[in-house]
Amino acid sequence: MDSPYSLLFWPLAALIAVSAIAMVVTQNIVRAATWLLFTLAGVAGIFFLLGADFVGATQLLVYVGGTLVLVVFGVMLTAQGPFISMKIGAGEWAIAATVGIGFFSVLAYALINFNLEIPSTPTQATAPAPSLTDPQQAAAKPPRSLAPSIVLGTALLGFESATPVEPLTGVQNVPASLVSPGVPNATPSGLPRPPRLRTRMAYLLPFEIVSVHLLVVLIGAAYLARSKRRRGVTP
Amino acid sequence: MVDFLQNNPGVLFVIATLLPLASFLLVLLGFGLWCVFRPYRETEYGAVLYHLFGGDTPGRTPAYFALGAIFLAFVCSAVGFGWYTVASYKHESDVQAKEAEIKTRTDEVRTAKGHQKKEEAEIAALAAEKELASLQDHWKDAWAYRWPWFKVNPSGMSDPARGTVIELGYRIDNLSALMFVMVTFIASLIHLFSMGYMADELAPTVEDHQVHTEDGHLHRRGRFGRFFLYLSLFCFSMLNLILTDNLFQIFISWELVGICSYLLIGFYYERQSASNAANKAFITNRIGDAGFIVGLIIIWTYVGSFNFEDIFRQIRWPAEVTQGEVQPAAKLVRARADGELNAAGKQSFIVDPNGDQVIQFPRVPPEEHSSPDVGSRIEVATSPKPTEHGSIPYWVLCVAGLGVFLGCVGKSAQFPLQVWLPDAMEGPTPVSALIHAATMVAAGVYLVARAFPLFTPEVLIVIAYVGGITLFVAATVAVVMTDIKKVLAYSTVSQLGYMMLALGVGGWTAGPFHLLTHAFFKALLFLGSGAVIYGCHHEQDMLKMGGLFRKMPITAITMLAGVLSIAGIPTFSGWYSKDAIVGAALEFAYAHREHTLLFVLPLVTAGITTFYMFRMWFLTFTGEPRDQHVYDHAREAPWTMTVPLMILAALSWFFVWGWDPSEATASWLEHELRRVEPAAVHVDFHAVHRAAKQFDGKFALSLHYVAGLAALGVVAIGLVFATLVYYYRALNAEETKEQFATLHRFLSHKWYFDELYSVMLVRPALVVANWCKAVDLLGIDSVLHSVAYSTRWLSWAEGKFDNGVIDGLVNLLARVTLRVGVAMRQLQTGYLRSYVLFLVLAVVAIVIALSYVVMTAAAGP
Amino acid sequence: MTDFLKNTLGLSPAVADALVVFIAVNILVAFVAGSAIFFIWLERKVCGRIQDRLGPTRVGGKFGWLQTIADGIKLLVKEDLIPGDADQMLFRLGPYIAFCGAFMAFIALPFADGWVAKPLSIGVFFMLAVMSTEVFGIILAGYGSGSKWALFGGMREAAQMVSYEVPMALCVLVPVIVAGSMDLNYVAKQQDWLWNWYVFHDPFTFVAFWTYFCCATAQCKRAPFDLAEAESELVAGFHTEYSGLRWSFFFMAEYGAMFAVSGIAVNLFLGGWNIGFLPNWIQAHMGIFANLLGVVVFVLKAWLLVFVMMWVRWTLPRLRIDQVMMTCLKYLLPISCALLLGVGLWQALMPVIVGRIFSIVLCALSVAALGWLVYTLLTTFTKLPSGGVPNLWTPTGSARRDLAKT
Amino acid sequence: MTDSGWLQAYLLVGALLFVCGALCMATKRNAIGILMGVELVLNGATVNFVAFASFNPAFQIEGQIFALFVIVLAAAEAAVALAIVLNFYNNHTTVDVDTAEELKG
Repeated sequence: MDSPYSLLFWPLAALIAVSAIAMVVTQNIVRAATWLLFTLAGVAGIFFLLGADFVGATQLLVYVGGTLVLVVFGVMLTAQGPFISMKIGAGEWAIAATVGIGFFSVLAYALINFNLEIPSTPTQATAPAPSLTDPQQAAAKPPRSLAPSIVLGTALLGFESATPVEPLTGVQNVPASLVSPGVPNATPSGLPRPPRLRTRMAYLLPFEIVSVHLLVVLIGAAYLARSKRRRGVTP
Repeated sequence: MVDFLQNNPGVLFVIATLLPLASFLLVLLGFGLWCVFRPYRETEYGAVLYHLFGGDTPGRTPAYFALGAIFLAFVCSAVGFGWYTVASYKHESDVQAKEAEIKTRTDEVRTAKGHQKKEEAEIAALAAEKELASLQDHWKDAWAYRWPWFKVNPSGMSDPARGTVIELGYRIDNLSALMFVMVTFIASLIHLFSMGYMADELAPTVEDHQVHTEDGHLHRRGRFGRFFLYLSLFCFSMLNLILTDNLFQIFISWELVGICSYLLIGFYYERQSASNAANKAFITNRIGDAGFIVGLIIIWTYVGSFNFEDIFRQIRWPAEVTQGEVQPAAKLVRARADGELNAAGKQSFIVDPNGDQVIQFPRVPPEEHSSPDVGSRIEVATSPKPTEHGSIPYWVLCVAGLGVFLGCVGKSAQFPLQVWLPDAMEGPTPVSALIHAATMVAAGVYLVARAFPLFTPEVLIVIAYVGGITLFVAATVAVVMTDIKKVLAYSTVSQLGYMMLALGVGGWTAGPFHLLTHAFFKALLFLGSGAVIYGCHHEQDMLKMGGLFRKMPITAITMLAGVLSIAGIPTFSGWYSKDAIVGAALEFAYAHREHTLLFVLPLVTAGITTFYMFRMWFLTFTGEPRDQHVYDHAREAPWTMTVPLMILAALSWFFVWGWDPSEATASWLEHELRRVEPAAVHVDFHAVHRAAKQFDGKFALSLHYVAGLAALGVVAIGLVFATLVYYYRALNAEETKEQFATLHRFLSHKWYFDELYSVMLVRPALVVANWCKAVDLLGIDSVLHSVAYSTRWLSWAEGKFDNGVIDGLVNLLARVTLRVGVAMRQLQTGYLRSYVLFLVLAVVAIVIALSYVVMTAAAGP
Repeated sequence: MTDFLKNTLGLSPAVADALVVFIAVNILVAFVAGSAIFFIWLERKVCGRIQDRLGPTRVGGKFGWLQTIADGIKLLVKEDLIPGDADQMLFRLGPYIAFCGAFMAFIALPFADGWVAKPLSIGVFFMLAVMSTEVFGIILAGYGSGSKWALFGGMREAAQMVSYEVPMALCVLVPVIVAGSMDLNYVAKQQDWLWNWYVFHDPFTFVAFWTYFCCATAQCKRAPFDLAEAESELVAGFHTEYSGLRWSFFFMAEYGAMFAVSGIAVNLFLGGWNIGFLPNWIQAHMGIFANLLGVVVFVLKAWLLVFVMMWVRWTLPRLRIDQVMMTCLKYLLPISCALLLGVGLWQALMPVIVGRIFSIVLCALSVAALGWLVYTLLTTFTKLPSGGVPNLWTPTGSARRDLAKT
Repeated sequence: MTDSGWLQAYLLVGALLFVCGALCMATKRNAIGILMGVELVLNGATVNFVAFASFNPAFQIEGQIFALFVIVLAAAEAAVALAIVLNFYNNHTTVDVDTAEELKG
């Protein structure tokens, strides 16, 4: 995957590394939050780079737009002064640094020495055209030639076919620009192909579970953070 | 319902039996509720319920219950008796007709010419036999019923029919029907009488003059209801005893009767004497019941059934095995075993009048004992178990009979065990009347009569002698008694002796006959004495009475009737029965000269009886009042007492008359009883009757008549003597007493029976008990105490060990743990950071270790 | 265009891609900046008109069309001062982050068919996500200024934007569901004829459009939701302490965001670059000119929406902060949820023909309403204010004299 | 550069993020700082997921979906953690976690 964009990896990695370390080092919590922002943005960039547009966008929206703001709100709500800094001793710094370096070196050693056997990924041009009518192959992975986000969305909705057409799903026929020319987008009669549901509703159930979990968490957080009235004292 | 009753009218008697039980349960329930509500009598509703169930003053309701129940029972049994009599006569005629027909048919079969006719005759004979069988079956269904009560372990007997089931059942015949009528009738009269007699128990608090507490006399609640409660139970048990057809049920009722007598004799249990008397009665009966149980066990073991019919059928030779049911009858077939078991597992016996075994029927095939003549062989199927030979050792049978008879001795106060009955006078007088007349003592005689075929000749001789001794001893003691009730008590004992004697000498009808008649006049006498005592404010000593005729004429006259009856004055019921007894005794004595005593004793005693009965009557009702105070306060009894007296007087006079009354043997009651006389009687006393017949043939007048004349003469002597002494005062009683002081002391100490027993039995028992106590205290207790001390010492030492060593170890462990904890707590800085650091370090360590392991594994061979 | 570079100029694909990206980004920057300048001028004029004033008239001759340039020059030369106890780094970072957020949104915004810097299959989602980062810049600005006005303003702003993101995103999802794709290019392509515009597609999209517009207005912290710079309460909100170029960056971010949200609205609801009554085959024959025409149409539509925003701003009074939040959380959020549900059901259950008829009818009604509105506006304009000064719009001598004096 | 080489590079970035997060947790006394550390750690994991997803078609969907779930759960976790921090602040009037040493040995 030596595409021109892959060169962008290095500046992004540098950004991530620098800002992450800076975040660890800095004493000002708000600055730390800023560095965290840069880190997260860089990670989002990495996601885009890896072709996971949806994940990247989600990263931006949820982390940068939501979580981080939440964190900063926390900072503001719990700040005693404009500039909070809780210093720790140099000794602890030393210990932490050594441990951290040791940890990273162990991980890096393991990564580099570990033999990663990856099946050579087919490029878009030479992508085999999987016939969506063949159940076996359909049950197998959808073609990478499709935009990953569509694959992802259809998977989340529990479809085997990346080209559902019914308004039932809300997903109308995918633009030809997103489908590799090899993939037939419609039946010979030109009519849209009916969608085929996976027997195992792919990731629909986890998706629902996560959403319910989110709701529960929000309620719990609201309950935890609510202002408690003292016991015995009736306001 | 009506059909049911018509098909088996025997149920009438069952109802009659169960009615007193029902009243008992009802009254008991009432008492229970009363006791339940008593604690709450202060509260509002509690008070209502409490007073609803009697409140503080005992009401008459229990008496009404009991009286109603027993009277209904009387009605039922009277109806049943009538029914039974009519039906039984009809049945007898039918059976005789059938048998005649069968006879003729069989003759035809024998005489018929030609094959055709012969066959027809045979068929007709068979049909007749079938009809006869069905007749017998129907009769049985009507008047008997057996219900398997509960099954017991077959105890591995090869014959599963034996000894597996204990039954309840009833079987009505003339004897039981008559007993029913008698018991229920007298019981209802006694109930009525008691309602008057026990009236002072109706008070909320009764003062008992005979019990002395630190503050004067005892004051207690009235026990009117309780008295009738006991009476009902008493009646139920007696009726059940009469009703049933098996020994086991009899035994149950036996014990029930015992406990009721205990409760009633000890009715005034605050009185020391009363409670002692109750205990004495109970314990004495226990001795008898021990024998009874022995008998039961033997019968159960060998016969495997308690049903009378089964027992008799097995030990007596069947009269006719060819038709219908096997009649329990005939003789005990004695035999001796001949050789070992043969191949077929059969034991062959040789019939021998002196053999040591008694053949059991019908376990022997019928065709094999058509004629048990001396010397003939009998093959009996056997099994290795000795108790399952088709035979019973003769001595075992004797023991069984003796055991059962011992039970009877205890119940009806015969010679060795007669001591309890006089003390039983401690109970209220109606109770004495009931015990003596109708229920308890009658039970023994009834059982002997009922189980008669069970007794071997030896046992019968024993019975006869026991009866003879009893009647003489009791009569002699009665002569010197001054307590009116004591006199009556001993007269009862002596009369029971008469009955036993009669049964023993083969006057089977005479015994129950005297039982019935005696029941009436003894009840009369007791109730009369009760009336006297009641009128004299519980004064029982005859020496303080006298001249009461003017105060209570009805009582006097009615009691006179009773006295005449028991003395055996002709045309009074006592005369008939006693005459029968004496006659039977004389026949027996004539047949066996060595047993002449068995005729002399009752003859003499008849005179003594007359003497002491008239003595009692004269002392009580004639002459000058010896105690002015008693005389002044004496008064006639209320109607509830006098009415029963008059009824009983009438009954004890002409109740048993047959035609003509002057004929001693013409009593209808005797006739009725004779109809149910067991065939065994005729077999066992065959010789006696034959001798009597020879005598009658030889002389103009029969043995029976001779005996009657002799008895009358003796009675006349006794009467004259009594009249001279106690009416005309021809010679002074006191002086006579002085002259025969030794004899008098001997008699008034009741032949020193109590003392004898206390020396022979009570003292040794006490001594043994003391020994046991000593052994217990010195031996066993010391061992126990030493064990206890050693245990204490051990536990003390163990405690030391525990505190010292074990706890020490535990504490050491705890201390070590504490030290380690104190050392380790330094790791718990409480800083989140350090925890995270430790986490990371752990991860690093694990990764390194794993990679090392992986590498070594990869590098390794 | 990549192909053009690769084939005709024979560049290596990597270089070609890089070049394409570079060109696109430059164009976008230029466009954003230019539109910001234009908006500032427009805003002044509109505000003036609405306030019965003339607005800028002089600079650059007619209509004062150089006014903004002049302001820019002024801002550039202005001294750029940083408060003493401000957090330098954060203070500096704030405007850039905000501007980046606003600007990066344009990467996925198609101006015409295929004319998009980076065609993304999740364009609209990407735009929303990127624009959500703008909040952080504002927070940093408010916090880093070390002034309580700024802090309050920043907090309010952050709270407002974060909470208005939610209904906005939900409203965006409504046409996305209808279209079945988050690719703006594809969505705009679907709505060729006027009655195919998604605003007319069904009642839910119709309502969703207005809801989205409200949320967008609030998202761009425009009046009546501009609590951040409520002069009366906190001087100028998060940018109280800012001046000069940094301040202008904030404004560029704001106007850029305005255009971005308007562009989203146009692409999602108002048929994108489609004129609406020009058949597709004509555009097909026009070739690149079709795209140029599309760009023009698209920009005009977006400007129209921006104009409406200004109009609203200068017409309506400002809300209270609690009212703002309440409007979002108590009304807009449930409404948008209901819309989402409703449009899903409509798509699932409604027969196609019914939907078609409905959209045509609604389209006709809306056009009529619009026409009537324009007509009334024009006719109203011809009337002079009653009791007004005569010849006010034609300056007489005295008026000229007065003006000359100033 | 080979695919696996690129993959290792991405994984290294993830590892770096992970380590930095751990260090952040280990060195910050501010509760919120620690929370940020957690976020960083989660991001490291996410990076790994996505990297594997894009380099190994076998994981294309799974990796991304797991990444999504991680992000979402991280958001949830942040909410709860902040709520806890607020409680902590209410009780201790500071967010210095060193004041929470009730468990100190």
